[in-house]
Amino acid sequence: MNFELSKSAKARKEMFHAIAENMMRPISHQYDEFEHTEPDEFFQMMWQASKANRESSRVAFEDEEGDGAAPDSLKAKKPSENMLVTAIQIEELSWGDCGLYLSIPNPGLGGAAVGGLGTPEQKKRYLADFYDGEPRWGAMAITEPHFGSDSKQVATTAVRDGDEWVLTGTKIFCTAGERALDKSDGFVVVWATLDKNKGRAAIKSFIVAAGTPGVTVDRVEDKMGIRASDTAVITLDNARIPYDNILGTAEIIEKGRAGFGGVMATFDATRPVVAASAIGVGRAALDFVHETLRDSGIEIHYEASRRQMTVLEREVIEMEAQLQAARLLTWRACWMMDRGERNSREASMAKCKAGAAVTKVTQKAVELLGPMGYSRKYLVEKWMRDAKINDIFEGTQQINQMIVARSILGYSSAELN
Amino acid sequence: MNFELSKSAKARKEMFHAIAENMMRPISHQYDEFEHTEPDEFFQMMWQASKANRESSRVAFEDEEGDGAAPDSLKAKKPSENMLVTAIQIEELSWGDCGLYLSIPNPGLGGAAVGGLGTPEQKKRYLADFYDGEPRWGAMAITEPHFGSDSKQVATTAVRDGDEWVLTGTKIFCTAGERALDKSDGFVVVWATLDKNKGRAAIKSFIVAAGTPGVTVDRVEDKMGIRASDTAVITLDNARIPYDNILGTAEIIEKGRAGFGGVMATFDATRPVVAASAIGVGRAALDFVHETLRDSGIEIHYEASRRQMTVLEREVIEMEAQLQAARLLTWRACWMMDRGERNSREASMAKCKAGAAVTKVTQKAVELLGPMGYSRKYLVEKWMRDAKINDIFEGTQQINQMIVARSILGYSSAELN
Amino acid sequence: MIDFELDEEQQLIKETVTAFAADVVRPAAHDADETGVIPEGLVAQAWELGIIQNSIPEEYGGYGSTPSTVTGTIVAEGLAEGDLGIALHLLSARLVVDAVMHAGSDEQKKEVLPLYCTDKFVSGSAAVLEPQWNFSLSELQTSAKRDGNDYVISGTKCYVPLAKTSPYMVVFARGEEEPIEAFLLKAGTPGVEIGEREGLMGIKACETYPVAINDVRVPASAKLPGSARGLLRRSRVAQSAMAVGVAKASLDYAIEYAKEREAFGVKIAQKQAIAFMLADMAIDVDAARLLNWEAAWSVEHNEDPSREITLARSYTDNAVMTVTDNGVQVLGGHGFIREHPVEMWARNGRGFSVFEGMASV
Amino acid sequence: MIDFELDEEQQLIKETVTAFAADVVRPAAHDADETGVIPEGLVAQAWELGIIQNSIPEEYGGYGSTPSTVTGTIVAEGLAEGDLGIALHLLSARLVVDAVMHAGSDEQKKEVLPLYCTDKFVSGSAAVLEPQWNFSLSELQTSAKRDGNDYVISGTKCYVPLAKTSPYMVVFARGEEEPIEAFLLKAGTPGVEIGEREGLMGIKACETYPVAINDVRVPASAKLPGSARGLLRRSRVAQSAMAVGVAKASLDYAIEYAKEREAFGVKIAQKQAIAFMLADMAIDVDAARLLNWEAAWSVEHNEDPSREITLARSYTDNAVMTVTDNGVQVLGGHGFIREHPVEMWARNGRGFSVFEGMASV
Repeated sequence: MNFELSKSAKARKEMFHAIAENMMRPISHQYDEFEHTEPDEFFQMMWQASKANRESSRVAFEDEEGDGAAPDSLKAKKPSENMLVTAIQIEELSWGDCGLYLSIPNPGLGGAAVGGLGTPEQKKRYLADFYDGEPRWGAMAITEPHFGSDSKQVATTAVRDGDEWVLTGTKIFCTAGERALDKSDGFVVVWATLDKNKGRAAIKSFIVAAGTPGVTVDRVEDKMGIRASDTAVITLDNARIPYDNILGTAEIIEKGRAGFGGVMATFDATRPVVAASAIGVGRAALDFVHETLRDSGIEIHYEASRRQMTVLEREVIEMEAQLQAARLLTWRACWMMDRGERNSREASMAKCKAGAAVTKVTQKAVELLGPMGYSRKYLVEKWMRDAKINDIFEGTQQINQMIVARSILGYSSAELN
Repeated sequence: MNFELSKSAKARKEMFHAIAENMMRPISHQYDEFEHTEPDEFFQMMWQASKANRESSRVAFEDEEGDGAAPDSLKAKKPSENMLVTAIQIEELSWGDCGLYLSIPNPGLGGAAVGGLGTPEQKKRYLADFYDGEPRWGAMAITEPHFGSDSKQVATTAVRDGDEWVLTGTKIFCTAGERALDKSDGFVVVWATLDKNKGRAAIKSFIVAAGTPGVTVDRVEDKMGIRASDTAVITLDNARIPYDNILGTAEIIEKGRAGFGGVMATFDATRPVVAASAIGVGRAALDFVHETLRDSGIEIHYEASRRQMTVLEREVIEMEAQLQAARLLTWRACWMMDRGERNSREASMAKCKAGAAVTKVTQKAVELLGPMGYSRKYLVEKWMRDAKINDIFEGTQQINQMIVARSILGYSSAELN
Repeated sequence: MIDFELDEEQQLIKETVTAFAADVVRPAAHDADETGVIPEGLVAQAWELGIIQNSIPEEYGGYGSTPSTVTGTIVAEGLAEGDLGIALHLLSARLVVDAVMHAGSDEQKKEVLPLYCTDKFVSGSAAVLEPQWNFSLSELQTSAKRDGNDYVISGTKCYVPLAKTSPYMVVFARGEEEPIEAFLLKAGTPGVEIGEREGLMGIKACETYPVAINDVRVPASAKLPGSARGLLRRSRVAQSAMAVGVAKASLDYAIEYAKEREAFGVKIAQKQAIAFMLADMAIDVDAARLLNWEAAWSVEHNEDPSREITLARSYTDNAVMTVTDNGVQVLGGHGFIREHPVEMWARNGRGFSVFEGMASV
Repeated sequence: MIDFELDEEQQLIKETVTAFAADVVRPAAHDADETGVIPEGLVAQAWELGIIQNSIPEEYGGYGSTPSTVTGTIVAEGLAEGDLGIALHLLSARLVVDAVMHAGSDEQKKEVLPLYCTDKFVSGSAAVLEPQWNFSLSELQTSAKRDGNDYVISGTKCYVPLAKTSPYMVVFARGEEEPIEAFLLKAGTPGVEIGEREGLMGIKACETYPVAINDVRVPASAKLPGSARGLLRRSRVAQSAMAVGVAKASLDYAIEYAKEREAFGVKIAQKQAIAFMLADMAIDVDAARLLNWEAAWSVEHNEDPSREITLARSYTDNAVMTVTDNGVQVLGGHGFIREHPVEMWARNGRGFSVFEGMASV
């Protein structure tokens, strides 16, 4: 048992904290206030850093951000701490700005899918040379207007036509979708069904490159928070892509990791990452509370008598406890993945706790700071707006409760739904 | 709009408070500590008081305790405050001791059923002369070992045999069951089915008098709280009762108030009563907290600055707010019933809130009072133990959430379950 | 005798306001939040309802209904159910009118009230909050010192609504005799510096400003002779009623959405996790409303309504945040998109404990 | 490097203790709670596990494992999962042994430790809490005053476990030099009056007593020279681990019950309201355990572990009450009947914030 970060993890933490503090915080307010504008300078800096990092280090930068780490570490034989370090880095970046973190040019969730399910050729084509040239984005398009969590409802169709797939449908909630398709030479991994009557097994994912005729970014959503991040609505109208752009087999297989289950398993890697991001936002708010109190000469006494504690002290301690609970659950989920252990339950526990805790923590921070908390002059109110999405995406709190419940009860999705 | 009790309500409140303070509190600890013993003196006093009251007042005492009040006031044309006054009285009695309140010799829920569904003959036979002679109890037996909230699962059978019904089955959670059957010349209203294949419509209730051969009180449960109240397990083994002892029609009618729906409607009257009882327990704990603080020279300042408030002040204010929320919801449910308005939603809201709030309030009271709160030298820990049942009986918190949800969503039980 | 029924006049007002909120205010809410501008036509239309004029005695040109805190809460809840920011704008006149009616001298009444009885919207303003994280009403930093026949007021205020356009502003300050005193300042009083419009998380439709009060000298007659504490109590109750309106809006929207939206083959409202959340929200809204009614009633009938007000605020401040947060949760990802109003209600809902000023009176 | 894995020895201890708790402790829990008596055979059997002896160095007759706070939390959680009252009884020796090992002088070690290395159960006792509602560890009323070569201790204690039968009692008092000092008192020290066994809401299996300490004079050598604050920190962590054990017991029982019990045609665990409640309980148990592990680890590795301990306590004290209360709720009416242990766990669960003494160190 050990609760100290390794030296290298500490070093990564510091490095990413420096990025967060020096490159993200200074522009955080601006790209929240002016939604749908592009922090080009930040993108360039991150892009150059990623390139440099990629060239100099064994572990690719994009892998460290969770894109490809998951499948790799699942296969890993000897314990690494890739996933844990990923969580730590993402906590730091999200401490800087959660919306900007989600906007960093990289292969993103789309890249993770290619890394996990792609053929060597696909990986080579879409990942190997990703960092060549100008900043690019990869994205993932799952959700459609008529469904949210119930992803077996995918209605976007993929029909084979000779050497091509023809995709038709509408996708929403596609993070970085506009940047991937319209603002860079990126790609989006689109979920579509080969046969609506065959349910989950017929759902496949397809790589759709920027510039594909028939693909339109209809709209970029106005959001409550994480406004620096683009959330696109994408229409595919008889969009033709090469036959080779399907991820995995074109066969409709009912069971196993090659099928829908495999797709769902990527959540085991992405949920702790979202949890870590949530924790970063919560910590930003808590740090600001501590700082403000310190400026007023108030230190939190962790061993004060509970009877004499002010409401303020008690609240701050409870906020910290919630955040630390979420962090340890998240680290455990990462640690298990690093050891090659299946972590669906733990990943959902972490995500569920982190989403709920950080929503509460940031709401409390606004309350505790009163007129300062509610003012857009400071970032606390922004963090409250940023936090809430973490209680929703990559599975709502309720979806994650469901997964935890099924796991502890030993129930199938037919038994508990 | 008016938030002041009427003069007569205030007078009743004071009278019942005096009973609570002088007759219940002094023996509260004893009948909690020595479970399954009989507070005979208290019973005699209450019995004599009821008799006297019954003779002197227009409104029968047992009606005021909710037994018969519901159906009467449902029918009432002009607004009365019977039900509201009932709630106020029960809050006082439960402030005294919730277990003892539930043990007061009276026709109880069984009497309410006879009053609501009985023929004039049945009412005359079981209610009119109820207060003659020695203390007696009426009780209601619904639950069985294999079901709780899902009362359509009644498996106790009633088979007609000439002039008699033959009842067979086991009943649990029968409040005052032992007192009604073994310790007095009382009666129990037993739910049984005429035909297991016909579901709810076939469930009828039957008056089973003390001394009926084949009826045994198997056990009186050891409980967490309300230990003065007897909770009996009753076996009916070919118990024969007169044919006339069925309440309502022997026909199996699918819909309407004559059928199962009518039986369920009694909850509209009993739930606010349970809520009021819960509030009494919660207030007992809160009053004790205030008193203890006052003895230490601490007054709660309702207009203190939130920033300077101690945790203690904040907690006490939140406890009071929860309790008052529950009280107003309860009063509203009663007020509607007094006006002859249907109040199922409001009754469930009151019960749901009161059960949950009082559980929390009493748990907090124990916490705030530390070593005093947890000690059996004082009654706070008892009130915490007493409180919890209010979150459970007459519909658990979850059942009441369900009813509220159906009501606000306009859903049937088939649509939401 | 306990009675939860609105009287006929209250019922009429409720229906009028609720209809106006639904038909006129709600449709304007999204754009007002985004742009910070409330359509003038809407404001004029609202003025025609006569809410403010109604509460002013006939001798000052009003319609002369008895001003009632209970009626006030009904109006506040109703309008805020339409939109909080717009409601705050429309009801801003109350900040001045109620202050003068309840705590003003005869001269002040004669000077001020007729102004609010014309057929054109006139706003009002009040300077209460101060820009410290630990702002507390009971420890105002803004001070008022007696100097001969004058008072000299100094301090910095924030969240001052409609400061730029209102003919009067009521300024709350720590006095020498009372911990809280209120002064009626005319627009353009020298030394009152109104800063740039503030940016807040919510209530974006309603303009608010920081106001610096630099040794502002006012005659003794500018002081409101009545109880400043009483005024703040009334405004705490009115705010609380608005919180109920916001929560109610979110609850109803979430109910409708949950009944429309399908997942896993049923409407999401048919899932216990969602249905029970909605039930708890409904209970919170009803409980908060009843507590607020009791608080409003107590302001009029009890010598010291502080307990009732504090219980109502304590409950409602928590409830409005929980309910509006759950409103977002029920809509899931769609709740996070500004196309739906639930995220705005969560932002607005968070404000109440802030306006409460970490404090009471 | 972050690592959540128990080492081999810890794993072994965990398995041993968990098995003993399930096979021996749990079956005895109900009757021990009802009667207040723990079977002697059980106590002897537990002693044979060597938990206490194991932590004592060989030079004093123990088995000489490195005493570890982490291992301590594993043992405490495991036994408390069987039964809290019995666990407190079985582990009472620690109150003396740990105190002497961590804060005792060589003489005290030599005197006391060998006593706890025999093959017969020996209990220990500690007097910490005091009978005031507002008891606070940082403001002990019991005082210790230096008088020549002696200390004079006065005060009233409560919740003192096994006071009647333990050869030693560690008494915590407000000192003249330090706010908290600890003294090792032998059984029978004149002036120490042990009252009637207390009746508490929970932990009924474990005897506790009020203890009056009437100007008790002890030699200076009775003072534990090490940090009394450090001792209390360790005991806060151990208690917290027990809270996790109690919560875990309730969670597992509720899961089993919910999978057995039918309502409305399905198992109640198949209803979201119950299933999601169980999920939240499971998350709370895991989160509390991780926080406690971190706190225990910090006691050994951090200079100042107060933050970690306080976060763990804050979370766990809340979690154990919520989880055990929900344990009752899942069982509904059956949860209220003493036939099922969930109500006992709720009573036991409520104790932790009380033992925490409204306070920290």
